[in-house]
Amino acid sequence: MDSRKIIPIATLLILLFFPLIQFFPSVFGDQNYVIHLMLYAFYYMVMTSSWNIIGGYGGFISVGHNAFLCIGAYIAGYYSIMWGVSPFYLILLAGIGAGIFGFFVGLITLRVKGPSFIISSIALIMILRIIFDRWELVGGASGITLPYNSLSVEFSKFPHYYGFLALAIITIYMNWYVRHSKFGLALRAISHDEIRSAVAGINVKYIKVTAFVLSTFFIGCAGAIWADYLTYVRPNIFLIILIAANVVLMVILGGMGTVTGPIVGTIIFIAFNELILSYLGATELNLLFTGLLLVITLLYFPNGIVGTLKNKGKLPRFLDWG
Amino acid sequence: MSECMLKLENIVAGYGYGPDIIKNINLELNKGDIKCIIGPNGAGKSTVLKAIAGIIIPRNGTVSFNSEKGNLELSGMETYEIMKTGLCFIPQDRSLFNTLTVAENLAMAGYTINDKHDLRVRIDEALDTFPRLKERLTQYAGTMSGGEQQQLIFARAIILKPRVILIDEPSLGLAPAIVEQAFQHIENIASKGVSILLVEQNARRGLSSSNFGTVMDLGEIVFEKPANQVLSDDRIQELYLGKRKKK
Amino acid sequence: MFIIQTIILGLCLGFVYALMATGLTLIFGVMRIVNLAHPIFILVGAFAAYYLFVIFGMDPIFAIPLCAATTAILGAITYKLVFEKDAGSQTYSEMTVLLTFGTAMVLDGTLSYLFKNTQRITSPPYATDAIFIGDIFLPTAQLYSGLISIALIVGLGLFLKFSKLGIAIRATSLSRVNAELVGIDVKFVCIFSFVLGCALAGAAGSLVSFVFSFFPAKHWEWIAILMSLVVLGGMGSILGVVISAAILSVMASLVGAFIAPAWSTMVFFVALFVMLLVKPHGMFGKYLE
Amino acid sequence: NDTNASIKIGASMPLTGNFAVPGSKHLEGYEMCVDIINRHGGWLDQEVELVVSDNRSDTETAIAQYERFINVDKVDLTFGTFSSKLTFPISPILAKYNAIHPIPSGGALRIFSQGHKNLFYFQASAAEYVGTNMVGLINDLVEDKPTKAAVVHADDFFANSIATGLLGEKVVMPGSGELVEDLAPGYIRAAGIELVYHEQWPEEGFSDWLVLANSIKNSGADLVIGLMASPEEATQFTRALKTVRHNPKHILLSQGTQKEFYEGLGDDANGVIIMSAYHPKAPFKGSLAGMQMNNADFAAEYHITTGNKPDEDVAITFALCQGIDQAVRATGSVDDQTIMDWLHARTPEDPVKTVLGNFAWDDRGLPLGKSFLMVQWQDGGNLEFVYPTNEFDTAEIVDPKPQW
Amino acid sequence: MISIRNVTKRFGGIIAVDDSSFDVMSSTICSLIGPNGAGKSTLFNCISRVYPIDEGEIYLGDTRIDTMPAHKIATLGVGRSFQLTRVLDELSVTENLSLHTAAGFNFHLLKAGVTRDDKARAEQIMEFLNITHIRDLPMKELSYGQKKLLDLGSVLMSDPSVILLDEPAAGVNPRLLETILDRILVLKKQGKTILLVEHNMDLVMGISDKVVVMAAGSIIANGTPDEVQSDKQVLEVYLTG
Ligand SMILES: Nc1ncnc2c1ncn2[C@@H]1O[C@H](COP(=O)(O)OP(=O)(O)OP(=O)(O)O)[C@@H](O)[C@H]1O
Ligand SMILES: Nc1ncnc2c1ncn2[C@@H]1O[C@H](COP(=O)(O)OP(=O)(O)OP(=O)(O)O)[C@@H](O)[C@H]1O
Ligand SMILES: [Mg+2]
Ligand SMILES: [Mg+2]
Repeated sequence: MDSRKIIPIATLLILLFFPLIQFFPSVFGDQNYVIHLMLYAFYYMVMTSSWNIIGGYGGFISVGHNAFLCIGAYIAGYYSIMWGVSPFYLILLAGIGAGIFGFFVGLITLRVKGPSFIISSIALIMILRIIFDRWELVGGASGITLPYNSLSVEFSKFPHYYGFLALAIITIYMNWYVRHSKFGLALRAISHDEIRSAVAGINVKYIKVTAFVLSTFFIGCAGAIWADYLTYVRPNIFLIILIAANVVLMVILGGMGTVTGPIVGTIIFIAFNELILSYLGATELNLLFTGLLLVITLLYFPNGIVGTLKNKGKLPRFLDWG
Repeated sequence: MSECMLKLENIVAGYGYGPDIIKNINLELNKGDIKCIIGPNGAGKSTVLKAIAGIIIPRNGTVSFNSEKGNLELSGMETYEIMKTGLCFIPQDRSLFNTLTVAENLAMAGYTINDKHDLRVRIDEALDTFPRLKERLTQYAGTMSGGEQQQLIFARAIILKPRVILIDEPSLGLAPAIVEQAFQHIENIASKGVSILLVEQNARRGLSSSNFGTVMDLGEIVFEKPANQVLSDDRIQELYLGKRKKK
Repeated sequence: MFIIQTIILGLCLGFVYALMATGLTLIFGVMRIVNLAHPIFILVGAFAAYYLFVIFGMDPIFAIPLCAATTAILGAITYKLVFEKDAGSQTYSEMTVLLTFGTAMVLDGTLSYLFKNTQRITSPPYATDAIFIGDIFLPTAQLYSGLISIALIVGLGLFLKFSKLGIAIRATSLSRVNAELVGIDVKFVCIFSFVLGCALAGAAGSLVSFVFSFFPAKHWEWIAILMSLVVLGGMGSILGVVISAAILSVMASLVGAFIAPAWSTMVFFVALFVMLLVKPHGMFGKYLE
Repeated sequence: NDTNASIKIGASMPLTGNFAVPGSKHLEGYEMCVDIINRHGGWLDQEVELVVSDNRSDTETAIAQYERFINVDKVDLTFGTFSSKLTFPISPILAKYNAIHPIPSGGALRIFSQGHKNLFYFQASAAEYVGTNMVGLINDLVEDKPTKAAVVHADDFFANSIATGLLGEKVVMPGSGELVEDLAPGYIRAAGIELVYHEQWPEEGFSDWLVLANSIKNSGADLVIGLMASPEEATQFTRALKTVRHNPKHILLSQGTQKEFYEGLGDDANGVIIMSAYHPKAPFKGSLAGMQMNNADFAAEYHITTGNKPDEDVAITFALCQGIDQAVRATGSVDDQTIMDWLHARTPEDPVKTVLGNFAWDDRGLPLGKSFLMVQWQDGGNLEFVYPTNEFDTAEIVDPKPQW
Repeated sequence: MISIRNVTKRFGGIIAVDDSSFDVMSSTICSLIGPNGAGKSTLFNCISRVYPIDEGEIYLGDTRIDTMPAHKIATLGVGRSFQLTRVLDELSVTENLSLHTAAGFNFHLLKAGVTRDDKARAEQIMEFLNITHIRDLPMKELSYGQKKLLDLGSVLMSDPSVILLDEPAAGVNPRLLETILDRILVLKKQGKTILLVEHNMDLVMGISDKVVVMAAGSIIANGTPDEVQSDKQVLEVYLTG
């Protein structure tokens, strides 16, 4: 076996067993925050990887993908209270709901490309924001509160940890799959010239919308788990531009249109944020540094870390998944 | 005997950080000459023209241009500066202002001409040469047929009255009648003392209007001869021109 | 009466929005830069106006040139640092969205750090005044800023249409390579129009300073609205932006007055979606295959 | 804990974003208080360190930061943040870790109806009950009583809650629909005033103030109640009322005691009545770091360091910190449970004494027997007390509000 | 095989194609010639439904295709090249080719990636067009002629039964052109129907079974090469000045 297989498998095993250290607080101390950070990273990996499908391969840069996160969270939140079940049982439902919503949004917004599309994605968040703020059924601007799970503090994050881990693995696999399928090839072709692609026999609309739905589905699923984690669903948690901006930044940092790029980008971004946090505290400067990171990456690594290393032929083998 | 208008010495150029596409190109263009570069696809013909026009910057070598204000070293100058010195470049991919009308495109062509009346006269001259354009003054350039666009581009060279014109495939996509006109016009312009460097895949036609033929392959000049010699050289025929089809 | 009054209020605001969005559409038109940092340049202008007012007692309207100069300089620096490098590359438009987003974050962070997130508003005497014509009133702040906006936009339009530099700007906006081939100094034109756009932002900023209250994070609220106007008008079309700003502001006021204020901004976004459905390239967007 | 280490208090504040203004002022109160404590020997012979994070007015960030305080910074105590919006989501987290959660601003009833035992609210009463004072003032002090009221408010957690009380709506838990309290018929209707206009504006990005003011004018309301999330909104709103020349008998606002309000309005502020948790002239007695720290002392101290009068946003957090200080000194411990037990044991007779007055709490964490103060801007930028009249000296109310 | 019936296409005030009708028999080469701006490319665009037509009908065999979306028409076996080359900039030459394989017409989510057959086929075509050395270059880095060749390659790749070629010879080196010509003749022998727009008269007259002449949107002549060449009107508008 080569490093290309060993390293991911080893990482996966470590991740699977990592939370168990919580059973030995005397040896390892309380690592709740580390677990929080890790599940936070998985959560973002789900978003970046699914964003990558439509944004990286399809070239439709959406800075409003958190709209679907919000839909997923609301579906899970609302029905879990209504039916008295844990949002975990509603993950699929949330995903499907977000996917259906994505389908209709995609039909409209995917008609345009480039800047117009980007702006329409921002507008989408704004519209949802106004609607959810006024929608009394789901608590209006105050949102929905969910009960905390009944696990004791040390273990209370386990469900979310494993939930996000599983979801992340599935989305990353999906990403890999799309990259290597003809579907992905068609998607990349569309990102360059739709007419040319149509004449080559590609059903442009079908491919675009399917890719969009696919990416919104996973984000919707993530929304359900995240809702349970926060125990709180409110428009202004989910519907702010900054979330989507972070997602986009992570993908660009790692490398758009690559399989490992979103993963690498997510890890680096979250680590960078923690670093700033522990050295500078959370201040206005945080925003400044995040912005700087974005600008510098774009200027000097327009293809992202994975992309740039790959172009130079210096990408470690275990990161080279196409 | 006649003065040298454009001289390339040891030009090496390529794109981005990629390999050298053209290697050690030496070329001279005398006043009133038409020189035609031919060669297989991807030989680097367009790259030579781009290097002269400053679209890509040569990695090595010098380009000297005999402008009105004396001898100029072009390599290193910005494209727009080069264009102001009296050199005109007509690229291969028909770049026009697609969303400007034909009239506006013509006006833009004369951007460097400050005398309004003079500009008017020159535009009229161009319109007389290409009556089709006259009918379509208000149409967007981008919506015209391939050949019409080619005419519009060509009108630019007429308006500018430059000292040297670089043309990349002037006959591309033109109907036979227009091809004839185009080459006649090139010859006309040259007879007024303008030097023309021409890249052409329609090699026979290109060469028959030129006084020199240059053959390029794999980024290098294979050889250079008076045009009629190139046309009659059997080896070149076989390698680059193809055998002539009988009607 | 009430309806007319509401329409008037909407119109006045509309022209201010139009000015705020004009620089944006200009920069997009010429350089294909979707300048998400534009709103924060407006804010910088507003801050300049605020301090000129507080420290020197300078009327924001007279401060317009100074505010414009401030943002122009800042714009020039930003352009040099951020945008020059990749100008003209293939995916430039998409890239710049992200670049400007980053720039906005940096500027926002800096402003918050320097000025803290206190809300400010300048209060020249006319800020809360109104001219009454019978029952109808024209709020002076909005009236003045609307008129000045119109004047600036018309001035810009004339400049672009008739001056040689204006024509060069338009040509560059269509094709960089060709502009260069006809002898236009594209680099200069780009910087110039970027700076011009930023200066307009500064001018808008000083008007905004007495119309809206502002704080460093305020610009996020403007982005979506201004962008919608730009897309609706057809990206790059100044006339389009003015018309859509005027119409939509009036509609927003009507919605605010007759349905609920909370729904009023919805007008901008719903209009955007409707436009994408019927005419994806905006009111005056030119689209060629 | 080894003795050299400091005692850490975690506070995540909105220093940027929407709530930056009040958030920064809240922080000022905390910092000033901790400074004073440290100048006088700290707590339990250890220095007190305030660990602050900016949560950008963002819920998710706020949650993460409290997690971080507890798990990474290992803080000994936690202080609450600004606004109901941020307080609500962090309350279950702090409850889960059984960490004390003293709340400076976050008075929505729903926060206190979750059954958490670690909450201590450091303002007058739950937002839903604020209306009593507003309407009480009209009933008790105003000669020519207004008959038509317009209630407009931000779509903000806190403002919505006040409006709920004024209008007499039901408070329910969202999603489950579980009834928390039914406030019918509402303070306005109870006072015999007709509600002619009621509207909300969105929490962020609202700018059509003139349209709103014009609609109020159009409704003919002679009592305007405006509930806003920030002083700036109060400024904008009042300016708009003036611009459209609407002259009600009274304007009551929930924000606007700050100097920014006066700066933005000048003498147009005269006559505007504002509810406030605090007033520099209120003769409240209190202590800090084992010494006397009455409201007057606080105001003086604040004036020395900043040259300004303190406003409510600073005073509230200062008071909160005072309360905890007293608990730490009384119990000699910084253990959460010990302190909470001690605070719960307070009664109106044996209260915690702060610059905001005395505090003792019910089970839910709401203060017992406290009411909001009503203040009015009077000639030349003076903020005068006008209501309630039974606690201490008040100034004469300007009635009705002068015409613009 | 293809039947154009009374097709009209307008752009604003310009009538690009004006009530034109003609048929192309299967397994023949039909050339469409005419002055610049006659409407030849527009007609192509109408057949492959890059543009919807304003009036008239287009049939492929017995199926009416002018109402179908572009990708459907391609699936029916109509392949085309573009005059001003449209290529997918960032994709490599190989990827561009694989996109056009017949299997590629079913872009189902769960279908596997590029097959070995596809690759072999792509390899063959690159060899034929003399572009193997640029196999992995992204399209945007090719010379004009190379792009043009690749465009032709993509058409060959999808193995369509009807091939529309818009000026395949423009910008292509004369020597290579001969090989291409031979290939086109082979395709014809295999039973493909070919519709060709070209300004290179040697080429057109050499290989066409039928020549249709357009001018100003209308068909002005229609017949064998010899007939057309001797047509006075054609001579006037097209061949000489
Ligand atoms: N999208 C469009 N909008 C407006 N007019 C157009 C459009 N496309 C083509 N035209 C016009 O239609 C006419 C026919 O154009 P077309 O491209 O079909 O010509 P063509 O016969 O292919 O010419 P050429 O041999 O030069 O390529 C031209 O006059 C052109 O200006
Ligand atoms: N933008 C570019 N980036 C990288 N490489 C390029 C670029 N443009 C051209 N090349 C490479 O340079 C070589 C020469 O290209 P050039 O355009 O000069 O050829 P040409 O001789 O003009 O061919 P043609 O007759 O096909 O136009 C080609 O092999 C091509 O791959
Ligand atoms: Mg070339
Ligand atoms: Mg054509």
